[in-house]
Amino acid sequence: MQMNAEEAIRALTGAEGVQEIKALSERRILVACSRDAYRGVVGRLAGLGFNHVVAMTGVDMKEGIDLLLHLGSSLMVTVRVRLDPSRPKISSVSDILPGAEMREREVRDLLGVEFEGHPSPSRFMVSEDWPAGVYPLRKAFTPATAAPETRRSGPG
Amino acid sequence: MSVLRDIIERKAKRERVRRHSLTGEGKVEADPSFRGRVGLKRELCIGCSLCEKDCPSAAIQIVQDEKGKRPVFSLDRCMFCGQCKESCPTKAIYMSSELQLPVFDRKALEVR
Amino acid sequence: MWSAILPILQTIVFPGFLFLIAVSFLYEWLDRKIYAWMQFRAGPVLAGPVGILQPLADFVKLMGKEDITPAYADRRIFGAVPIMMVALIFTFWAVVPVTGSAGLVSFRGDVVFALVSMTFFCMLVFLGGFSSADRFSLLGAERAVLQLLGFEIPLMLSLTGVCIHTGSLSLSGIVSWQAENGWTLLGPQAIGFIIFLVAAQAELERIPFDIPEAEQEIVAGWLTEYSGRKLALIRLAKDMELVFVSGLAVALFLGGPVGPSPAGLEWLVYPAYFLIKLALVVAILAFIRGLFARARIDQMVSFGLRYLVPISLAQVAATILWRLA
Amino acid sequence: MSSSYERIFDIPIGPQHPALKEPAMLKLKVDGEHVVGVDLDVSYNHRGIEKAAEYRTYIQNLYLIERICGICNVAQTLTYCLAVESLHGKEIPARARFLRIVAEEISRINSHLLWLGVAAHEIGFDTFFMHIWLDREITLGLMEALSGNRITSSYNVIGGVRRDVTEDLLSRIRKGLDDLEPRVKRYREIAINDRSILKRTQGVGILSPADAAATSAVGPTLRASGIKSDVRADDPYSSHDQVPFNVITSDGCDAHARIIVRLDEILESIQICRHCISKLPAGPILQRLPRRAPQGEAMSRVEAPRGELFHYICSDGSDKPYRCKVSTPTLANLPALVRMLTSKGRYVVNIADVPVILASIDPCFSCAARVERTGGV
Amino acid sequence: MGIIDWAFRKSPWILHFNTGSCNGCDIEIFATLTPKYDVERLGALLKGSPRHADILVVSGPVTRQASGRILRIYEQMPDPKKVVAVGTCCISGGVFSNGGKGPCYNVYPGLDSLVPVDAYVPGCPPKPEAILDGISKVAKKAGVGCK
Ligand code: SF4
Ligand code: SF4
Ligand code: SF4
Ligand code: SF4
Ligand code: SF4
Ligand code: SF4
Ligand code: SF4
Ligand code: SF4
Repeated sequence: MQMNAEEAIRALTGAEGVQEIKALSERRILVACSRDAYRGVVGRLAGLGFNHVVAMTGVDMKEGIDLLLHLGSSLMVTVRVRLDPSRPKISSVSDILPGAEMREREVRDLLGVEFEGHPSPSRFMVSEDWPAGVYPLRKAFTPATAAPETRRSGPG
Repeated sequence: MSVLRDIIERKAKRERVRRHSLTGEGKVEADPSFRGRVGLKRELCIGCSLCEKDCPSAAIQIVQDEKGKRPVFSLDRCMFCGQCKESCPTKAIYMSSELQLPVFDRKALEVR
Repeated sequence: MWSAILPILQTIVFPGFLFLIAVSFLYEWLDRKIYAWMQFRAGPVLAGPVGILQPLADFVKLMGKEDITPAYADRRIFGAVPIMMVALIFTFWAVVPVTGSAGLVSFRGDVVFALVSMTFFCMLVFLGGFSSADRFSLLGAERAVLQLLGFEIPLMLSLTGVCIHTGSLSLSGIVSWQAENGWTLLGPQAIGFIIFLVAAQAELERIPFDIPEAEQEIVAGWLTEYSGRKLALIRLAKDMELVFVSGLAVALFLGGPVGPSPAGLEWLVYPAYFLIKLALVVAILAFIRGLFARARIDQMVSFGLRYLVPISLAQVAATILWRLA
Repeated sequence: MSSSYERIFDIPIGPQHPALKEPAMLKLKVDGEHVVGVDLDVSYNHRGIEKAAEYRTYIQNLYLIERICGICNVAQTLTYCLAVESLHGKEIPARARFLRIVAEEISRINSHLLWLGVAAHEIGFDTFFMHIWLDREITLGLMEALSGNRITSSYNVIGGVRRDVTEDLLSRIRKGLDDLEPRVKRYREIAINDRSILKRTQGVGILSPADAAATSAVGPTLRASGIKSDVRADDPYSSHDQVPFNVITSDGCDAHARIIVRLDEILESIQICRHCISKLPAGPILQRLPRRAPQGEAMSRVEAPRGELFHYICSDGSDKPYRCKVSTPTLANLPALVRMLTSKGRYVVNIADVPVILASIDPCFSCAARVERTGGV
Repeated sequence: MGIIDWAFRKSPWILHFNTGSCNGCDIEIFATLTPKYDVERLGALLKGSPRHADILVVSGPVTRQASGRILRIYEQMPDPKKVVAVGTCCISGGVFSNGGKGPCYNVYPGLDSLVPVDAYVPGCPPKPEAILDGISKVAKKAGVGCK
């Protein structure tokens, strides 16, 4: 577990599907990989002791949706995958890392990323009356398209 | 029962709790460092509207008065964060340690 | 003429209905004040001098509030329960000795009669919760009955000890026995007294046995749907029950109202004794309330059956041996 | 006690429920008095913060982020500031780093005491609750003197801290800590000895070390399962490497162990505060940073009172973040909570234990509810 | 009806509802129960059931999901009833309202857009003293006469 950044980078280089490895700072590593290799990379990291799920972030980068899985002990490794924005889809890793289950659900609700093989397929929305297919964290969701609600503009 | 021992020991030490009186309402003193209601020293304000720009909850509106532009605070939106005080280049804004007293009408909060 | 009015006055004013109500309010206030004292708080202060009228204010306010009956509730039972509770406690109050060694009514076996009241009360609680047709109320009602299982037997046994000890089945007999034999009952029956207090705490649904209305678990338990006038009556009934049960404790273990008194002044001194002893019991109950965490229902029942019952049985056995010896 | 009737019905706990100070909804499936299933709904608190952050400047976001949560607002702003500072690639002055630790530890003490009080209230022990909250006023007083508000401190700002301390204030803090320490020790004694507390907490809400690790639990919940993990030690973020402290763990794995771990952490925090105050470096407290952050991404982690707090900020070079992601300890502990509640037939969970178990992870849904809803089971 | 009005003023029972607050206000409302502030001095008790309460104390920005609940709880309370909005969020949405600064798409602009509010206690969070003041001011106005 107490790997330093260099060891971790060495352990990951050459893994299948890894596109880029860089150290952001002393204890932050960013690993970019392809969608198909994602599962394998996560599995490999889990084997190396990075089995604590710190967070999962989805970012709408306009040209694609970036999925970031932050795994960590004292060193934090971020796995980055770019997904097709029209139909973002990736295999779930909640069987490898049970801690990822709710994180995946969060990303699915807010960004509409589909996780194949996720144990609970039901969709969860903002509130019961939240419209389907609207994902608040997509860049296409703007204040103008916000949920219809009585709204006073400006102070007062 | 160790709680009982604790109570007896503390009562024996004559520990007292200072509470503010309920009848003399409004006479609550806050610590001088308390960030209470915002206030404006009108003569210092140059109307730059930086405070309005930085206010996180849109509690400031810039209006025109006889001396030029000045901010007006809506205390029903203000959350006493003090950012406007930090942003003001001329230190025209201060936070009084006054406790904001509750009101019955929201309108009473809207201008200042 | 006077002899015809006197019982009526006794029933309605002193030591009957009005006296009971006044005393109930007084002791609810005392209970709250002691509880607050333990928590470094002041308790009510604004209603009347040192807040002494707080329970009255609560009662009057609730009487003045809108009274809502939930749509799904069984209206008749739901509405009847509060009134029945007050009536029940008032009826049983008659056996508690206040002014002398006997209560308003006294007969052989009134100890058993008094004991039955607790079961009745619990049944009313169940009915009240059940008729509300609300999940929380229902759970509270069920818990109340389960709890009854836990404390009723020890309670009965603790009374049995006293009855055997004094050789009497009536409260007046027990009180007079204590008057004749000095304060010798509390010593040998101390365990009984403790068990009685613990069971009373359970009967009164107070921490650590406020399980049927555990606020953190089931909102207000069987009380959840009650509001306005009905809630006022229920609260009154519960206060009265506090006084009633404490009054029983006073009569059974603390010698009732009887005590040394200048001749001719018994009518004044005895009630005063009674109130003082009552305050003592209420204070003990308030302390119990302040010093423990709530038990869980299963813990409560098994505590009752596993510890209280054997202990009180031992107490009864010892008493019998003592009588035989 | 086995139930005499076979009836399974749902009990909602919340959204307005005395056991929850916050509007979350726990749908329990109950068989008699036993819990057989649980469903969580935290959407009542959803306010839309992450989206809102994209429309506010970095400065405004500070206050928005602070209001994700009133209890760990110091940790929240600290994490946010660390992320923004790391975008700028700037170190902040040493004095500010130490003052941040002081504020953080005071808020930790405050949070743990608050929690202990709530836990006592949860098991119906109001007297204990009142006593603890009475002593908690000490730390609230310190916080107010330090930052200007009892709860929402607005103390950390991008590039440093807002207010400097005077000698006078430092001695006030020292005195406050001295007053508090014996009280906390006494509470620890009571928590270990009081039978009615033991009865309600021991063996309740068991989370085995393996489960704790698997569900990625964080903070005291994890440490009470015997796993030594603390961001302050593993990933020191604010001069923590210059402050000696112990990572507290316990092998109890139950609600009681979580109480003890938190009480020990309070004592440890008092030591950290004392150390920082005595070793406080001189110098400026603020490094001014430009309004616009350079393009890039930053991640920061902080040990909040409830565990690991994580922020991710992506900047496109403007004065507003492109994406701001907050991952909070309560959310991280929810899978562990579900595991404790359902227990999968290994031991019995009583309804009366639910508030205790829930309280034992110290949940506050206002931060978890940035997500819409979390479903369990 | 002097005594009834008196009783109403002396016995304000409180129900606390959190509509999505950051906890700051909740904690301070809770703190009013504790020894240093001791709201019971007013005769107030914190109640769990809406049926028992006279004053609804609301904290936090009103979220969509909580809005239905707050209406229901308000309806469940028996008349006469009062509402106190505690904290900037509850009064106007505060930092979570848009006010031209971007969306918190899930928040109502203030509690008074849903239920009538009798007193506003501004602050973020207000000090417990201020909350106490708010409650006692509302309690003073209470009575059968004024709804
Ligand atoms: S100097 Fe800066 S703050 Fe002042 S007006 Fe110009 S840009 Fe705005
Ligand atoms: S204190 Fe904060 S919220 Fe209030 S006006 Fe100033 S900047 Fe705006
Ligand atoms: S920032 Fe200061 S000078 Fe500028 S408008 Fe506001 S108050 Fe006036
Ligand atoms: S939960 Fe996240 S996406 Fe939703 S509003 Fe909050 S911050 Fe935004
Ligand atoms: S865990 Fe989150 S919500 Fe809870 S106190 Fe910390 S920051 Fe606040
Ligand atoms: S866990 Fe979240 S909601 Fe709870 S206090 Fe912390 S930040 Fe606030
Ligand atoms: S109107 Fe907009 S800004 Fe206001 S609360 Fe609703 S979503 Fe938020
Ligand atoms: S007013 Fe402030 S403290 Fe209160 S809920 Fe809103 S953000 Fe939190």
